Amino acid sequence: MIAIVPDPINVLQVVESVIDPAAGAIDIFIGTSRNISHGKKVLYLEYEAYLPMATEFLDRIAATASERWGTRKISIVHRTGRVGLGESSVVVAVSAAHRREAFEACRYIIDTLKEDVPIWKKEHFEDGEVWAGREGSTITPE
Amino acid sequence: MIAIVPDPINVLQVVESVIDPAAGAIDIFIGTSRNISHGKKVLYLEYEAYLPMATEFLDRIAATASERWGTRKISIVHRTGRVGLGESSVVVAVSAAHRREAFEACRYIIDTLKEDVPIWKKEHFEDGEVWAGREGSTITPE
Amino acid sequence: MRIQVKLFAMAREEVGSSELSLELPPGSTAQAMLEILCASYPRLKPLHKHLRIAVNREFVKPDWQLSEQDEVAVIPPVSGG
Amino acid sequence: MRIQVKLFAMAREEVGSSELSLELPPGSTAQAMLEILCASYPRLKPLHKHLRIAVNREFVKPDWQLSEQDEVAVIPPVSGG
Repeated sequence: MIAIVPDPINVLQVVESVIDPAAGAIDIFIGTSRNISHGKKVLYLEYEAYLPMATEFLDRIAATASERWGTRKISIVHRTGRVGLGESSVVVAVSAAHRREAFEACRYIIDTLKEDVPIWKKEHFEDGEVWAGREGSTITPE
Repeated sequence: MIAIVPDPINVLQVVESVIDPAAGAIDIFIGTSRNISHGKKVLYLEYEAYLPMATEFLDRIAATASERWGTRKISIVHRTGRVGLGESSVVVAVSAAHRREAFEACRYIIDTLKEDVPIWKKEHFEDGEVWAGREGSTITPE
Repeated sequence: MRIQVKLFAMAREEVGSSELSLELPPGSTAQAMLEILCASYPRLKPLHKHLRIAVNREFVKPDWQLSEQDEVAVIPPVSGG
Repeated sequence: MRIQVKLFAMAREEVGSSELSLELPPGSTAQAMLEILCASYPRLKPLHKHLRIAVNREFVKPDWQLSEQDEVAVIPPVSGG
């Protein structure tokens, strides 16, 4: 399941989508919105995506991870639009025969996603809003 | 939530138990039963635990991980008794401000659990049963 | 030649539109397009050196030659996840 | 002195019981207990070098001295997860 969706992500559904009888390990990464960023109170986040390019990139990242680590199943779901505090912006799930492959493939996917996939996050504060990664503001490590 | 339980693990409940307003990342590891082990068809698994010692060890592993990586919340739930194919034997969930800490702490917890915590797995095959790690049989990497 | 350019996130907001049409000399490169775009929309200039160009949903180098039927997009620093 | 010993997994199955009582000389070490146990239950012998001893829910070294009130357990190779 590779998808970019405007609605809340059903984490359980994403986990279930990678269950595989030959898998002994599943690693899941969930990105959630923090209540504080750059020392300021966050009200909510907003995500924008270049949909066709972002979807193609996610497909390709999953294919690369699958080939490199010999994983069983991979799902990546990223949300767009307004995301409230404590809600999930992205869920990555990887099943594999053994845990090393599941952990490393999952880490590779989220690292590469944050580096290259055309999706943008805007943080809304009480006194304004700022695009994460915008020149002059710190790019958050998340 | 640190627990060793005889009933199926509610994965969503474990994930929700580590949600934290200051966390931007959650990593979750799920151990599932594979249908093939040592080239033979597995019917089901059976786990046994030295309950008080195993629980104390899990508490301590979580405390060490929390201190070393400055994580937000940690949950570890391990199952005992009969575990059917595709079911979860263990779920580890770690929330942290950033993803590196969540991944590394989660990996440390499952690695240490498999090394030191007094829990045992027996694999039931069509033609018999074997304790994983028993002398003469290979210790499975999972 | 006439090129349709998609804009996202901070680039979209600075320009005030998610898509625009640029008249360029035939054979123009991605870099030339970006320079013309920033000249037309001075508010983009501080972002200029951070912008990447995607053609047909692939990042391209600055010397990539554009064609009229290309899907061209301006990609500011990404921050998904 | 009399020591209660808990047995788990393959050790429990080879002995046929999850707990037993052993009569040991006062001041016996964990290692001595294990040797007496394996002598009494020869089916444990192939496992002997793989067994760890826990006292009061902590792994101890072979030269650890046992006391009557200790919670003593024989820990075969673990395989949780």
